[in-house]
Amino acid sequence: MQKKILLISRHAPYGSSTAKEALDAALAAAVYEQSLSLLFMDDGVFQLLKDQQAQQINQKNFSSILAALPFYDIENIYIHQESLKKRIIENKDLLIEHAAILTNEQISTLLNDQDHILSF
Amino acid sequence: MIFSINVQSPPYSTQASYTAYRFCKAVLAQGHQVHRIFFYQDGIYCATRLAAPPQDELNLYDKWQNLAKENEIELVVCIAAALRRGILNLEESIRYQKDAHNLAEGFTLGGLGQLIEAAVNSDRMVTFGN
Amino acid sequence: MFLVVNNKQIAIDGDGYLIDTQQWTPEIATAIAAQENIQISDAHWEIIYLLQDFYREFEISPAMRALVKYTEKKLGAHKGKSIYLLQLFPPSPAKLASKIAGLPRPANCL
Amino acid sequence: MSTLHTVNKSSFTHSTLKSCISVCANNDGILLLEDGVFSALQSAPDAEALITLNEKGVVIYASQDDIKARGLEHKIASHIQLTNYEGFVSLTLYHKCIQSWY
Repeated sequence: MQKKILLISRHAPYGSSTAKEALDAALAAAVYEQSLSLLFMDDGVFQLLKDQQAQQINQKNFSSILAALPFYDIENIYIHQESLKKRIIENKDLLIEHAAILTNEQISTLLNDQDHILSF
Repeated sequence: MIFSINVQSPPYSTQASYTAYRFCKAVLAQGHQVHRIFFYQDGIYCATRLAAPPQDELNLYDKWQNLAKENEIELVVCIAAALRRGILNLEESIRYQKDAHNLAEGFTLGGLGQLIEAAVNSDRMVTFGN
Repeated sequence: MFLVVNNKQIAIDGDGYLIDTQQWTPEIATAIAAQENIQISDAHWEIIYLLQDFYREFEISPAMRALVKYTEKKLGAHKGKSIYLLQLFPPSPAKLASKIAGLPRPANCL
Repeated sequence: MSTLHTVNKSSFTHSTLKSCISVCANNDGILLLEDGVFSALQSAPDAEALITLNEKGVVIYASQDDIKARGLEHKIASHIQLTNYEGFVSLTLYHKCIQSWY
Protein backbone atom coordinates (compact mmCIF):
# COMPACT_ATOMS: atom_id res chain seq x y z
CA MET A 1 0.00 0.00 0.00
CA GLN A 2 1.47 3.35 -1.03
CA LYS A 3 0.92 6.28 1.28
CA LYS A 4 1.93 9.88 0.87
CA ILE A 5 4.56 10.58 3.47
CA LEU A 6 6.31 13.91 3.89
CA LEU A 7 9.47 14.17 5.97
CA ILE A 8 10.11 17.69 7.23
CA SER A 9 13.71 18.54 8.09
CA ARG A 10 14.05 21.82 9.99
CA HIS A 11 17.37 21.57 11.76
CA ALA A 12 20.84 22.71 10.78
CA PRO A 13 23.46 20.14 9.88
CA TYR A 14 26.46 19.13 12.05
CA GLY A 15 25.70 20.99 15.31
CA SER A 16 23.19 18.33 16.29
CA SER A 17 22.43 14.90 14.90
CA THR A 18 18.81 15.71 14.05
CA ALA A 19 19.41 16.66 10.41
CA LYS A 20 21.57 13.59 9.79
CA GLU A 21 19.11 11.22 11.42
CA ALA A 22 16.28 12.80 9.44
CA LEU A 23 18.12 11.98 6.20
CA ASP A 24 18.84 8.45 7.42
CA ALA A 25 15.11 7.98 7.96
CA ALA A 26 14.43 9.28 4.45
CA LEU A 27 16.90 6.78 2.98
CA ALA A 28 15.25 3.97 4.93
CA ALA A 29 12.02 4.56 3.07
CA ALA A 30 13.66 3.12 -0.03
CA VAL A 31 14.65 -0.02 1.87
CA TYR A 32 11.00 -0.46 2.66
CA GLU A 33 10.17 0.31 -0.98
CA GLN A 34 8.10 3.36 -0.15
CA SER A 35 8.56 6.72 -1.73
CA LEU A 36 8.46 9.81 0.33
CA SER A 37 8.92 13.50 -0.18
CA LEU A 38 11.29 15.77 1.67
CA LEU A 39 10.74 19.35 2.79
CA PHE A 40 13.61 21.51 4.00
CA MET A 41 12.69 24.56 6.03
CA ASP A 42 14.01 26.84 8.80
CA ASP A 43 17.67 26.05 9.57
CA GLY A 44 17.20 22.80 7.64
CA VAL A 45 17.93 24.75 4.44
CA PHE A 46 21.55 25.12 5.62
CA GLN A 47 21.95 21.42 4.78
CA LEU A 48 21.63 22.36 1.13
CA LEU A 49 24.56 24.77 0.88
CA LYS A 50 27.39 24.07 -1.53
CA ASP A 51 31.05 23.86 -0.51
CA GLN A 52 30.56 21.89 2.70
CA GLN A 53 33.81 20.44 4.07
CA ALA A 54 32.57 18.38 6.96
CA GLN A 55 35.81 16.43 7.16
CA GLN A 56 37.13 19.51 9.04
CA ILE A 57 34.99 18.45 11.98
CA ASN A 58 35.17 14.72 11.31
CA GLN A 59 31.67 14.35 9.98
CA LYS A 60 30.18 13.13 6.75
CA ASN A 61 29.22 15.71 4.16
CA PHE A 62 25.52 16.35 3.76
CA SER A 63 26.29 17.21 0.18
CA SER A 64 27.39 13.61 -0.48
CA ILE A 65 24.38 12.04 1.16
CA LEU A 66 21.97 14.45 -0.51
CA ALA A 67 23.49 13.56 -3.86
CA ALA A 68 22.52 9.93 -3.21
CA LEU A 69 18.81 10.75 -2.86
CA PRO A 70 17.94 9.95 -6.51
CA PHE A 71 19.04 6.36 -5.84
CA TYR A 72 16.74 6.09 -2.83
CA ASP A 73 13.30 6.71 -4.29
CA ILE A 74 12.88 10.15 -2.83
CA GLU A 75 9.94 11.33 -4.83
CA ASN A 76 9.98 15.09 -4.42
CA ILE A 77 12.24 17.57 -2.76
CA TYR A 78 10.76 20.84 -1.56
CA ILE A 79 12.38 23.91 -0.04
CA HIS A 80 10.63 26.66 1.92
CA GLN A 81 11.13 29.92 0.06
CA GLU A 82 10.86 32.18 3.10
CA SER A 83 13.52 30.19 4.96
CA LEU A 84 15.91 30.77 2.04
CA LYS A 85 15.02 34.44 1.82
CA LYS A 86 15.56 35.08 5.53
CA ARG A 87 19.02 33.53 5.29
CA ILE A 88 19.82 35.27 2.00
CA ILE A 89 20.47 31.95 0.27
CA GLU A 90 20.08 32.08 -3.49
CA ASN A 91 19.47 29.30 -5.99
CA LYS A 92 23.10 29.32 -7.05
CA ASP A 93 24.15 28.53 -3.45
CA LEU A 94 22.14 25.30 -3.40
CA LEU A 95 23.40 21.77 -4.03
CA ILE A 96 20.09 20.45 -5.22
CA GLU A 97 18.91 21.64 -8.59
CA HIS A 98 15.65 19.82 -9.01
CA ALA A 99 13.92 20.94 -5.84
CA ALA A 100 10.68 22.88 -5.90
CA ILE A 101 10.80 26.12 -3.94
CA LEU A 102 7.48 26.67 -2.23
CA THR A 103 5.67 29.66 -0.75
CA ASN A 104 3.95 29.53 2.65
CA GLU A 105 0.59 28.88 1.00
CA GLN A 106 1.99 26.07 -1.13
CA ILE A 107 3.43 24.45 1.98
CA SER A 108 0.09 24.68 3.79
CA THR A 109 -1.45 22.85 0.85
CA LEU A 110 1.38 20.33 0.74
CA LEU A 111 0.99 19.43 4.43
CA ASN A 112 -2.73 18.91 4.06
CA ASP A 113 -2.21 16.67 1.04
CA GLN A 114 -0.24 14.01 2.98
CA ASP A 115 -1.22 10.80 4.71
CA HIS A 116 1.55 11.25 7.26
CA ILE A 117 4.18 13.74 8.29
CA LEU A 118 7.47 12.67 9.83
CA SER A 119 8.75 15.64 11.82
CA PHE A 120 12.44 16.31 12.34
CA MET B 1 -7.99 3.94 14.69
CA ILE B 2 -4.42 2.67 14.53
CA PHE B 3 -1.71 4.95 15.90
CA SER B 4 2.06 4.80 15.72
CA ILE B 5 4.33 6.99 17.77
CA ASN B 6 7.81 8.27 16.99
CA VAL B 7 9.68 9.17 20.19
CA GLN B 8 12.81 11.19 19.40
CA SER B 9 13.40 12.84 22.76
CA PRO B 10 15.42 11.59 25.73
CA PRO B 11 13.66 10.29 28.87
CA TYR B 12 15.04 12.71 31.45
CA SER B 13 16.65 15.82 29.98
CA THR B 14 13.48 16.98 28.26
CA GLN B 15 9.76 16.57 28.89
CA ALA B 16 8.79 15.33 25.43
CA SER B 17 9.11 11.58 25.95
CA TYR B 18 6.86 11.87 29.01
CA THR B 19 4.36 13.72 26.82
CA ALA B 20 4.61 10.85 24.34
CA TYR B 21 3.90 8.38 27.14
CA ARG B 22 0.86 10.33 28.36
CA PHE B 23 -0.39 10.56 24.78
CA CYS B 24 -0.08 6.78 24.31
CA LYS B 25 -1.99 6.16 27.54
CA ALA B 26 -4.78 8.45 26.34
CA VAL B 27 -4.90 6.78 22.91
CA LEU B 28 -5.34 3.38 24.56
CA ALA B 29 -7.86 4.70 27.11
CA GLN B 30 -10.05 5.80 24.21
CA GLY B 31 -10.01 2.30 22.78
CA HIS B 32 -7.66 2.93 19.88
CA GLN B 33 -4.80 0.67 18.90
CA VAL B 34 -1.11 1.53 19.16
CA HIS B 35 0.61 -0.39 16.39
CA ARG B 36 4.17 0.54 17.30
CA ILE B 37 6.16 2.94 19.41
CA PHE B 38 9.41 3.68 17.61
CA PHE B 39 12.31 5.18 19.56
CA TYR B 40 14.72 7.22 17.48
CA GLN B 41 17.44 9.83 18.03
CA ASP B 42 17.88 10.46 21.78
CA GLY B 43 14.56 8.68 22.36
CA ILE B 44 16.50 5.43 22.39
CA TYR B 45 17.76 6.26 25.89
CA CYS B 46 14.27 5.31 27.12
CA ALA B 47 15.36 1.71 26.52
CA THR B 48 18.27 1.50 28.96
CA ARG B 49 17.84 -0.91 31.84
CA LEU B 50 20.58 0.81 33.82
CA ALA B 51 18.85 4.09 34.70
CA ALA B 52 18.22 4.45 38.43
CA PRO B 53 16.11 7.52 39.15
CA PRO B 54 15.44 8.43 42.83
CA GLN B 55 12.40 6.66 44.35
CA ASP B 56 10.41 9.87 44.67
CA GLU B 57 10.80 10.86 41.01
CA LEU B 58 9.11 9.78 37.83
CA ASN B 59 10.44 6.46 36.54
CA LEU B 60 9.60 6.73 32.87
CA TYR B 61 11.71 3.66 32.05
CA ASP B 62 9.40 1.44 34.11
CA LYS B 63 6.36 3.18 32.72
CA TRP B 64 7.26 2.40 29.11
CA GLN B 65 7.92 -1.23 30.00
CA ASN B 66 4.64 -1.59 31.86
CA LEU B 67 2.74 0.08 29.05
CA ALA B 68 4.20 -2.41 26.59
CA LYS B 69 3.56 -5.39 28.84
CA GLU B 70 -0.02 -4.49 29.75
CA ASN B 71 -1.06 -3.64 26.21
CA GLU B 72 1.16 -5.90 24.14
CA ILE B 73 2.64 -2.98 22.26
CA GLU B 74 5.81 -3.22 20.22
CA LEU B 75 8.55 -0.93 21.55
CA VAL B 76 11.07 -0.76 18.73
CA VAL B 77 14.40 0.96 19.21
CA CYS B 78 16.24 2.13 16.10
CA ILE B 79 19.32 -0.04 15.92
CA ALA B 80 21.46 2.52 14.09
CA ALA B 81 20.69 5.22 16.68
CA ALA B 82 21.12 2.78 19.58
CA LEU B 83 24.49 1.37 18.53
CA ARG B 84 25.90 4.87 18.10
CA ARG B 85 24.75 5.83 21.61
CA GLY B 86 25.61 2.63 23.45
CA ILE B 87 22.31 0.82 23.87
CA LEU B 88 22.86 -2.84 22.96
CA ASN B 89 21.10 -6.14 23.37
CA LEU B 90 22.95 -9.38 24.01
CA GLU B 91 23.23 -10.24 20.33
CA GLU B 92 24.73 -6.88 19.35
CA SER B 93 27.12 -6.95 22.31
CA ILE B 94 28.51 -10.21 20.93
CA ARG B 95 28.62 -8.91 17.36
CA TYR B 96 30.61 -5.84 18.39
CA GLN B 97 32.61 -7.62 21.07
CA LYS B 98 31.39 -5.47 23.97
CA ASP B 99 31.53 -6.63 27.57
CA ALA B 100 27.94 -5.74 28.49
CA HIS B 101 24.45 -5.18 27.14
CA ASN B 102 21.75 -2.89 28.49
CA LEU B 103 18.56 -3.02 26.42
CA ALA B 104 15.61 -3.21 28.82
CA GLU B 105 13.01 -5.95 28.63
CA GLY B 106 10.07 -5.16 26.40
CA PHE B 107 12.19 -3.26 23.88
CA THR B 108 13.52 -4.72 20.64
CA LEU B 109 16.12 -3.37 18.24
CA GLY B 110 14.86 -2.77 14.73
CA GLY B 111 15.78 -1.03 11.50
CA LEU B 112 14.62 2.42 10.48
CA GLY B 113 12.44 0.74 7.90
CA GLN B 114 10.13 -0.10 10.80
CA LEU B 115 9.44 3.60 11.27
CA ILE B 116 8.34 3.80 7.66
CA GLU B 117 6.38 0.55 7.94
CA ALA B 118 4.63 1.96 11.02
CA ALA B 119 3.57 5.02 9.04
CA VAL B 120 2.30 2.89 6.17
CA ASN B 121 0.25 0.64 8.43
CA SER B 122 -1.20 3.26 10.76
CA ASP B 123 -3.95 5.84 10.45
CA ARG B 124 -2.07 8.34 12.55
CA MET B 125 1.61 8.97 13.10
CA VAL B 126 2.64 11.35 15.87
CA THR B 127 6.21 12.54 16.49
CA PHE B 128 7.52 13.70 19.85
CA GLY B 129 10.83 15.50 19.63
CA ASN B 130 12.78 18.22 21.31
CA MET C 1 38.42 -11.99 15.58
CA PHE C 2 40.94 -12.16 12.78
CA LEU C 3 41.32 -13.11 9.19
CA VAL C 4 44.77 -14.27 8.14
CA VAL C 5 45.89 -12.89 4.78
CA ASN C 6 49.51 -13.22 3.61
CA ASN C 7 50.48 -14.26 7.14
CA LYS C 8 49.03 -11.02 8.52
CA GLN C 9 46.18 -10.83 11.02
CA ILE C 10 43.36 -8.58 9.83
CA ALA C 11 40.80 -7.59 12.51
CA ILE C 12 37.16 -8.29 11.64
CA ASP C 13 33.94 -8.00 13.63
CA GLY C 14 31.60 -10.82 14.53
CA ASP C 15 29.99 -10.71 11.07
CA GLY C 16 33.25 -10.59 9.17
CA TYR C 17 33.32 -6.86 8.34
CA LEU C 18 36.72 -5.19 8.45
CA ILE C 19 37.25 -3.21 11.66
CA ASP C 20 39.63 -0.83 9.87
CA THR C 21 38.25 -0.30 6.38
CA GLN C 22 41.50 1.45 5.37
CA GLN C 23 43.25 -1.93 5.42
CA TRP C 24 41.30 -3.24 2.43
CA THR C 25 43.26 -4.89 -0.39
CA PRO C 26 42.07 -7.15 -3.22
CA GLU C 27 43.72 -10.09 -1.38
CA ILE C 28 41.65 -9.34 1.72
CA ALA C 29 38.55 -9.16 -0.47
CA THR C 30 39.33 -12.59 -1.84
CA ALA C 31 39.76 -13.95 1.68
CA ILE C 32 36.49 -12.42 2.95
CA ALA C 33 34.69 -13.76 -0.11
CA ALA C 34 36.13 -17.23 0.44
CA GLN C 35 34.62 -17.22 3.94
CA GLU C 36 31.27 -16.52 2.31
CA ASN C 37 31.85 -19.32 -0.21
CA ILE C 38 32.24 -16.89 -3.08
CA GLN C 39 34.98 -17.25 -5.61
CA ILE C 40 35.57 -13.80 -7.04
CA SER C 41 35.27 -13.51 -10.82
CA ASP C 42 35.59 -10.46 -13.06
CA ALA C 43 31.85 -9.94 -12.72
CA HIS C 44 32.28 -9.78 -8.92
CA TRP C 45 35.17 -7.34 -9.14
CA GLU C 46 33.08 -5.07 -11.34
CA ILE C 47 30.44 -4.79 -8.61
CA ILE C 48 33.02 -4.53 -5.81
CA TYR C 49 34.72 -1.56 -7.47
CA LEU C 50 31.32 -0.09 -8.28
CA LEU C 51 30.42 -0.20 -4.58
CA GLN C 52 33.66 1.52 -3.68
CA ASP C 53 32.83 4.24 -6.22
CA PHE C 54 29.39 4.60 -4.63
CA TYR C 55 30.99 4.99 -1.22
CA ARG C 56 33.48 7.59 -2.46
CA GLU C 57 30.72 9.56 -4.13
CA PHE C 58 28.06 9.45 -1.40
CA GLU C 59 29.93 8.49 1.82
CA ILE C 60 27.46 5.69 2.59
CA SER C 61 27.18 1.99 1.84
CA PRO C 62 24.18 1.54 -0.45
CA ALA C 63 21.01 -0.26 0.51
CA MET C 64 19.88 -2.91 -1.98
CA ARG C 65 17.57 -0.72 -4.01
CA ALA C 66 20.14 2.04 -4.28
CA LEU C 67 22.76 -0.49 -5.36
CA VAL C 68 20.47 -1.79 -8.11
CA LYS C 69 19.76 1.71 -9.38
CA TYR C 70 23.41 2.72 -9.26
CA THR C 71 24.44 -0.45 -11.10
CA GLU C 72 21.82 0.27 -13.72
CA LYS C 73 23.19 3.78 -14.18
CA LYS C 74 26.84 2.73 -14.38
CA LEU C 75 26.74 -0.71 -16.01
CA GLY C 76 23.47 -0.69 -17.89
CA ALA C 77 20.02 -2.15 -17.48
CA HIS C 78 21.03 -5.80 -17.99
CA LYS C 79 23.21 -5.70 -14.85
CA GLY C 80 21.11 -3.21 -12.88
CA LYS C 81 18.73 -5.91 -11.69
CA SER C 82 18.29 -7.53 -8.27
CA ILE C 83 18.50 -10.98 -9.83
CA TYR C 84 21.89 -10.29 -11.41
CA LEU C 85 23.33 -9.07 -8.09
CA LEU C 86 21.69 -11.92 -6.19
CA GLN C 87 23.39 -14.47 -8.41
CA LEU C 88 26.77 -12.91 -7.67
CA PHE C 89 26.31 -12.25 -3.95
CA PRO C 90 23.62 -14.54 -2.55
CA PRO C 91 21.53 -14.15 -0.46
CA SER C 92 21.98 -10.50 0.42
CA PRO C 93 24.00 -8.56 -2.19
CA ALA C 94 24.16 -5.11 -0.51
CA LYS C 95 25.43 -6.60 2.76
CA LEU C 96 27.76 -9.14 1.27
CA ALA C 97 29.28 -7.03 -1.46
CA SER C 98 29.86 -4.18 1.05
CA LYS C 99 31.66 -6.62 3.31
CA ILE C 100 33.91 -7.88 0.51
CA ALA C 101 34.50 -4.34 -0.78
CA GLY C 102 35.72 -3.29 2.65
CA LEU C 103 32.91 -0.79 3.28
CA PRO C 104 31.06 -0.23 6.54
CA ARG C 105 27.96 -2.35 7.02
CA PRO C 106 24.93 -0.76 5.29
CA ALA C 107 22.88 1.15 7.88
CA ASN C 108 19.85 -0.45 9.47
CA CYS C 109 20.81 -3.99 8.68
CA LEU C 110 20.06 -6.43 11.43
CA MET D 1 -7.97 17.63 5.14
CA SER D 2 -6.18 19.58 7.80
CA THR D 3 -3.10 19.43 9.98
CA LEU D 4 -2.58 19.58 13.72
CA HIS D 5 0.57 21.48 14.62
CA THR D 6 2.14 20.81 17.98
CA VAL D 7 4.69 23.31 19.29
CA ASN D 8 6.79 22.59 22.38
CA LYS D 9 9.17 25.55 22.37
CA SER D 10 8.69 28.92 24.04
CA SER D 11 8.33 31.77 21.55
CA PHE D 12 10.37 33.93 23.95
CA THR D 13 13.51 32.02 22.95
CA HIS D 14 12.68 30.17 19.72
CA SER D 15 11.22 31.04 16.33
CA THR D 16 9.54 27.62 16.14
CA LEU D 17 6.01 28.98 16.63
CA LYS D 18 6.64 31.73 14.07
CA SER D 19 7.55 29.08 11.48
CA CYS D 20 4.46 27.08 12.35
CA ILE D 21 2.24 30.14 12.00
CA SER D 22 3.72 30.97 8.60
CA VAL D 23 2.50 27.73 7.02
CA CYS D 24 -0.65 27.16 9.05
CA ALA D 25 -3.79 26.74 6.92
CA ASN D 26 -7.17 28.12 7.94
CA ASN D 27 -8.64 24.79 9.00
CA ASP D 28 -5.57 23.66 10.91
CA GLY D 29 -5.18 23.56 14.67
CA ILE D 30 -2.24 24.47 16.89
CA LEU D 31 -1.54 22.75 20.19
CA LEU D 32 0.96 24.34 22.57
CA LEU D 33 2.75 21.75 24.68
CA GLU D 34 5.52 21.68 27.29
CA ASP D 35 7.49 24.97 27.06
CA GLY D 36 5.29 25.83 24.09
CA VAL D 37 2.63 26.94 26.58
CA PHE D 38 4.65 30.08 27.36
CA SER D 39 3.51 31.24 23.92
CA ALA D 40 -0.04 31.30 25.30
CA LEU D 41 0.82 34.34 27.43
CA GLN D 42 -0.61 37.67 26.31
CA SER D 43 2.91 39.06 26.45
CA ALA D 44 4.39 36.35 24.18
CA PRO D 45 6.20 37.52 21.01
CA ASP D 46 3.74 35.94 18.59
CA ALA D 47 0.60 36.61 20.64
CA GLU D 48 -0.93 38.91 18.04
CA ALA D 49 -0.19 36.56 15.17
CA LEU D 50 -2.02 33.85 17.12
CA ILE D 51 -5.04 36.11 17.56
CA THR D 52 -5.07 36.86 13.83
CA LEU D 53 -4.89 33.14 13.02
CA ASN D 54 -7.62 32.42 15.51
CA GLU D 55 -9.87 34.95 13.77
CA LYS D 56 -9.27 33.10 10.50
CA GLY D 57 -10.53 29.87 12.03
CA VAL D 58 -7.43 28.25 13.48
CA VAL D 59 -8.14 27.11 17.02
CA ILE D 60 -5.21 27.48 19.42
CA TYR D 61 -5.07 24.88 22.17
CA ALA D 62 -2.71 24.60 25.10
CA SER D 63 -2.00 21.67 27.38
CA GLN D 64 -3.78 22.27 30.66
CA ASP D 65 -1.30 20.24 32.72
CA ASP D 66 1.64 22.11 31.24
CA ILE D 67 -0.07 25.47 31.87
CA LYS D 68 -0.84 24.60 35.49
CA ALA D 69 2.58 23.09 36.12
CA ARG D 70 4.18 26.38 35.14
CA GLY D 71 1.83 28.59 37.17
CA LEU D 72 0.31 30.21 34.08
CA GLU D 73 -3.34 29.39 34.63
CA HIS D 74 -4.46 32.98 35.15
CA LYS D 75 -2.08 34.58 32.72
CA ILE D 76 -2.96 33.12 29.34
CA ALA D 77 -4.68 34.94 26.48
CA SER D 78 -8.46 34.60 26.43
CA HIS D 79 -8.77 32.94 23.00
CA ILE D 80 -6.55 30.00 24.00
CA GLN D 81 -8.46 26.79 24.68
CA LEU D 82 -7.17 24.47 27.36
CA THR D 83 -7.10 20.77 26.66
CA ASN D 84 -6.03 17.53 28.33
CA TYR D 85 -4.50 14.41 26.77
CA GLU D 86 -7.91 13.06 25.86
CA GLY D 87 -8.46 16.27 23.93
CA PHE D 88 -5.04 15.90 22.33
CA VAL D 89 -6.02 12.47 21.00
CA SER D 90 -9.31 13.85 19.68
CA LEU D 91 -7.43 16.60 17.89
CA THR D 92 -5.19 14.05 16.15
CA LEU D 93 -8.32 12.24 15.00
CA TYR D 94 -10.00 15.39 13.73
CA HIS D 95 -6.90 16.61 11.87
CA LYS D 96 -5.40 13.95 9.65
CA CYS D 97 -1.71 14.89 9.71
CA ILE D 98 0.32 15.90 12.71
CA GLN D 99 3.37 18.12 12.33
CA SER D 100 5.39 18.49 15.47
CA TRP D 101 7.46 21.64 15.62
CA TYR D 102 10.35 21.16 17.95
